[in-house]
Amino acid sequence: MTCCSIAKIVDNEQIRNGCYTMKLEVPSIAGGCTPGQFVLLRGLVAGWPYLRRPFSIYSSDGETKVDIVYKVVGRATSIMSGMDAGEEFDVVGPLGNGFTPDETCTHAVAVAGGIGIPPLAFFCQKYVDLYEHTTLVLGAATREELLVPVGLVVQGVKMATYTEDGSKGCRGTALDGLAGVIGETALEKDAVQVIACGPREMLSEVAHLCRERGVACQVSVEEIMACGIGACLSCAVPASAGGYLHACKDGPVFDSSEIDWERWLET
Amino acid sequence: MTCCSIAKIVDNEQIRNGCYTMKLEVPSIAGGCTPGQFVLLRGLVAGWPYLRRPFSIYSSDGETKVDIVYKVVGRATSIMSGMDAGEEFDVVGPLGNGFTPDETCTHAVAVAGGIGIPPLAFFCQKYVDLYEHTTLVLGAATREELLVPVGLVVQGVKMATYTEDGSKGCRGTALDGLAGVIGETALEKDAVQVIACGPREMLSEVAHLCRERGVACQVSVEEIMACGIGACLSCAVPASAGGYLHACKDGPVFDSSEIDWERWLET
Amino acid sequence: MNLEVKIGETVLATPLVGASGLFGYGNEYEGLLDFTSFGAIVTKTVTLKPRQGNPPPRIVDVGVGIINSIGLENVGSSVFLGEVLPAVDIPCKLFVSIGGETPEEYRKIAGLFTGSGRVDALEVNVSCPNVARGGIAFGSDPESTYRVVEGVRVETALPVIVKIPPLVAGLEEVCRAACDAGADALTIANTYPAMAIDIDRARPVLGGVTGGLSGKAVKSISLALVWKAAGSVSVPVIGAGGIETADDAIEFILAGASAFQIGSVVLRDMGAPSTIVEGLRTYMQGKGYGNLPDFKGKAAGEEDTGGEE
Amino acid sequence: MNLEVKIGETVLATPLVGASGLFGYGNEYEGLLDFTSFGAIVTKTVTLKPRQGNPPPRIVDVGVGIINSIGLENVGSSVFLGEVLPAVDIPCKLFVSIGGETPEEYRKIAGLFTGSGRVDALEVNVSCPNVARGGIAFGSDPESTYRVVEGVRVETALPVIVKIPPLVAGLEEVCRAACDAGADALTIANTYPAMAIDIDRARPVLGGVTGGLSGKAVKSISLALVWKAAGSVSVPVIGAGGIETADDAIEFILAGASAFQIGSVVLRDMGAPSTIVEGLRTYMQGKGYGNLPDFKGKAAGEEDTGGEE
Ligand SMILES: Cc1cc2nc3c(=O)[nH]c(=O)nc-3n(C[C@H](O)[C@H](O)[C@H](O)COP(=O)(O)OP(=O)(O)OC[C@H]3O[C@@H](n4cnc5c(N)ncnc54)[C@H](O)[C@@H]3O)c2cc1C
Ligand SMILES: Cc1cc2nc3c(=O)[nH]c(=O)nc-3n(C[C@H](O)[C@H](O)[C@H](O)COP(=O)(O)OP(=O)(O)OC[C@H]3O[C@@H](n4cnc5c(N)ncnc54)[C@H](O)[C@@H]3O)c2cc1C
Ligand SMILES: Cc1cc2nc3c(=O)[nH]c(=O)nc-3n(C[C@H](O)[C@H](O)[C@H](O)COP(=O)(O)O)c2cc1C
Ligand SMILES: Cc1cc2nc3c(=O)[nH]c(=O)nc-3n(C[C@H](O)[C@H](O)[C@H](O)COP(=O)(O)O)c2cc1C
Ligand code: FES
Ligand code: FES
Repeated sequence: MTCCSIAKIVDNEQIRNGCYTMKLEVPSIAGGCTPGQFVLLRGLVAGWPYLRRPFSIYSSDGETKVDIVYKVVGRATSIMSGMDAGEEFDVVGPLGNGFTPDETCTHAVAVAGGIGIPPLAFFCQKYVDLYEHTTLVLGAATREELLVPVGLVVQGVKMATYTEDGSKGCRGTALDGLAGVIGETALEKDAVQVIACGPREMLSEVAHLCRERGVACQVSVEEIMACGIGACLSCAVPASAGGYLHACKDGPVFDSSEIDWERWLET
Repeated sequence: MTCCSIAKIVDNEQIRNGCYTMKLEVPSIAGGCTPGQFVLLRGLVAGWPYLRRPFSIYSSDGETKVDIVYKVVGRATSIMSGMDAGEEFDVVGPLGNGFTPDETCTHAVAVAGGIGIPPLAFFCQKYVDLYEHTTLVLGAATREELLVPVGLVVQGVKMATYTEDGSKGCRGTALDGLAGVIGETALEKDAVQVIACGPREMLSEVAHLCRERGVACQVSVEEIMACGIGACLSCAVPASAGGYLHACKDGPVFDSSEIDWERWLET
Repeated sequence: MNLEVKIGETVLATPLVGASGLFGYGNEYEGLLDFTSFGAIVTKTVTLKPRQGNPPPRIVDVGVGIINSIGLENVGSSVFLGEVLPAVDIPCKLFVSIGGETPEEYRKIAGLFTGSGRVDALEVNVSCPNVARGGIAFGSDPESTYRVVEGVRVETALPVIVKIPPLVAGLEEVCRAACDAGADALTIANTYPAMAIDIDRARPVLGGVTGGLSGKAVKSISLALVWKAAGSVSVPVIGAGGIETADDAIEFILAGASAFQIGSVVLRDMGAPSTIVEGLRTYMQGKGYGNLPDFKGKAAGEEDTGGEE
Repeated sequence: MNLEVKIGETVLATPLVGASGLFGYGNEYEGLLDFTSFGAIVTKTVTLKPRQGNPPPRIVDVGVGIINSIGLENVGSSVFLGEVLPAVDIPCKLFVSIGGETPEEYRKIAGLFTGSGRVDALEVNVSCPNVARGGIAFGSDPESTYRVVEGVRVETALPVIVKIPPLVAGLEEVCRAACDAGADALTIANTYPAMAIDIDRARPVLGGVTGGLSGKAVKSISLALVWKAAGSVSVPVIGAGGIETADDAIEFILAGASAFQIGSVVLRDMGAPSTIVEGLRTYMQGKGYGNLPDFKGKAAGEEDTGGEE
């Protein structure tokens, strides 16, 4: 159940330049979160901006601890990168709807672009046993930008790495990776479930490809948030049915067909 | 010469509950400041309020270091109380006009109420040799509120302590102390110079007493400041000639007759 | 100690009111907020027909506050009445904020909501763009304000609160127009027109281009507006804008506000409502005040020599 | 790279202007500020007769900015002309801010300052209380603005800049009135009427009761006003309010400002002028802009779907 509590930093470590994993002690959330859900954090330090900031849950020990993975992009994340074990956040969570695993599928393909890895890693960790094959496609521009958090290797999950310059893994994008995997499986489209998280443009391409191939696809999206619970109507995402969905409450995981990608990319 | 530079904390120590001395390394100021002058500080830490804060110089080694004594009363001073050696301020100073010692006098009486001690201590330290007798009258409500910064004892300066409840020194106020000293000296009024710093009400009473006795009196006053250099006209002090003086530029040390005390107390 | 406030004939248990647009339609924060600290919650502004609202991004954090450009997204009066309202279950009063594009629309929607049972007061959001006058807010001149409120008054016996936009040259006249038309109380003020520009992309950050600033940044401006308004009308004034602490709330009451709204602060701190009400109690205890009128407007009466420069 | 801006026939070396009231009469910051970063400094507002100003306290720190209530203290036109002006020695342009209680006073003082040699432009502070109209600022309605500016225009060949108060319902009309009366440029905006209350003493903090809010808090509101004004007049707009960094300044230029003023930030950071001008250069270099018109107003042109809520 969603609640508002205090999260204490257990560990805050740089994975690579500008990207960190943070372990938080927060039993109220660790106890009952599912992959795709997120938390809203406000650092209890001077200088924090006005609003909380949303972060997907990267993993949870199911009891007291939750991990997130974050990239420094602005004020809040830069403050976070300087925080130490013992420091605290005011936290709200778990929030939103997570991924819905489809047990009728034999194959799960998780496609991560850039900092999109956290919810997908949690998905793989939690649901690997539901599928015969689980593949995690990681894409980035270069080897340096590839994000592979410590402890990411999950038994039974196949990792497929793509870099645009070929400096690590295969040359290409996460989308090429997805196309490869979907093609390679040579299976009934109903047997494959795609889940994805990453930049909006990438998600749109993934959605497009899946629609073309008739493969089901769930995406975890990002939109600027304030309340996180559907009260303020800030986090509007253009809906294919017209009007807007709200990322915090209707999402952040959506069936990719629910979103009007064209309208969203224009904003 | 006034300039804007960086001051590094060398030491920050509690003297008594809520009162601190802070030693700052700031050669540009230490080199050329006189008693009664002040500095404007802005802590280079998140959470500092909008404006700088003024503090009188308590002592200076004449080369690199300057000390201040401050009392925690609000946001800035409370942040200061938590700062450590090595942390920095953006500082402007030395600012304002200091005390003018009158060498024709044989007696100097410095009257300090509450947190008024710093500029007077600096005066006594610097000018003790100019007078035959220098007396520093300290007043407070109780023994606990009496402020006697470490290192205050200056050779040749007589200390007279007054508490309203008699818990330390004589029973009475700093004003009683002053009356005592002025009476006791039994000297020509021209032989005595009074300087004072403390709460506005006390200064007004000191000014009144000195006028009655015909004794010259300089006071160091406080008014909310912004620029510190006479540009913004924030620090208005009602002038006996009508209109306003400006504490930062015309003061903070004034001849007590320049101030329209009645008008000032009304504000 | 008694924290009660009367708005029209409605009695609020405390002077703390949840501002429109931050608390959905009433139920969203169930289990998360201490509703017993609230005197009332104001719903998101409801219009006759549903509105989709503005394209994203709809909110931007400017450090000292936030700028929102939701675009009055709401479910519309029928869904609100048929589905939303019956489900509302909070232990404090419920005010419904209403908006429209013409005085006629305001009138109609006021009629619809009257007699629904669960609604304790109407807050008339006159910051909505007056379509007939090129989109300028109804509340920015006395005549349009009068026209809107007059219509609402005719249709309802519920307390009518008029929420005034802040960028108004003759605030007093607008307030008096609202009162002349029958307002039982005024909320002062709505958000401040503001914007942010993405300097890298050289375009406005918000999908709606401009939006409304709320939060800490606007507190001292709203306080001056409340001071001014409270001095010129006799109905209760509800202060709003940047109230984040008990001390802020007390400033508004001393300036003449009978009650106050909080909005943005809840996005940072869900404990704020209880902290504020507790702080208010502590202040009153310390000063020996038994109820709010003991210090309401106490800071008034000084001569105002001028907001320059 | 060329940072020059033309205001009337006066050419400023950079678009950074020191705001009225923060830089005294020009010389006060000698040796403390890098005046070569400035295009111009605006003096404290000067009136025909000397003014004593408001009782203290005159300024209060509200964290997100400051509220001042100086009360237009100034030495008056004769002392200014006879003693102050001849001594001014800064390596940038000098604009003199003028104020008055009647249009006639504005006219007279404009005449006095014209032909003094050292004055490069007049900034007409129409936020001064219009005594004949109960103290409402001249700039809060188009007609009084027109009357004031018209008189000044007749008396002077110097560039005339009109500084607009922010709490105006019809900002565009006031701006157009100033231009119709012959303004060469507009400064937008002055401080925002605001106040603070000492809850312990239950009275206003400022001696003048209300004052004007400046600093970080008002930036996004001023930015929206500049955006609006720049879209409705053709003379240069000088942005003001809460500009503290190069990024802030760039936002104002992208919104349509030709130049910008800084004020309160200098109270915190004397290095701000150089930092801002350097940051502006770096931005222009990065984007390949050779001069300011290359990106002035570049964020405009999007449809504004509305400042609610
Ligand atoms: C449901 C959800 C889950 C997320 N999960 C993660 C995660 O696991 N790891 C991670 O590194 N990031 C995640 N993000 C993005 C993260 O919230 C932003 O990077 C963060 O808010 C930036 O804050 P800042 O103050 O550092 O940057 P700011 O200075 O606020 O902004 C820097 C940039 O980030 C964008 N941004 C700001 N706030 C948000 C926001 N609330 N949502 C999206 N973008 C924003 C801005 O548009 C701007 O371009 C998630 C966002 C959402 C909505
Ligand atoms: C010339 C001068 C010399 C001073 N010397 C000393 C000193 O040596 N030691 C010392 O402890 N204090 C000194 N003060 C007072 C000191 O500046 C204030 O205590 C300090 O600014 C309070 O800041 P704050 O943020 O902690 O409190 P705030 O929260 O800003 O205010 C708390 C209280 O302090 C008062 N105050 C705030 N700012 C000022 C100000 N600029 N001047 C006077 N009062 C203010 C407020 O009115 C309020 O009552 C001096 C003031 C002046 C003008
Ligand atoms: C996200 C958001 C949505 C809002 N929606 C509305 C609205 O629908 N109707 C309305 O009258 N005010 C609306 N407001 C304004 C608030 O009710 C309130 O007047 C304003 O936020 C100032 O108070 P605050 O500073 O405490 O937030 C909204 C404010 C925010 C931040
Ligand atoms: C202490 C102070 C004094 C001011 N005096 C004047 C004045 O005399 N005339 C005027 O037009 N504006 C005056 N202003 C307003 C500033 O010129 C400027 O418009 C305002 O401060 C907003 O800019 P800022 O946020 O960068 O400070 C004053 C502002 C302050 C803070
Ligand atoms: S963040 Fe408030 S509705 Fe989604
Ligand atoms: S503080 Fe600016 S004039 Fe004194």
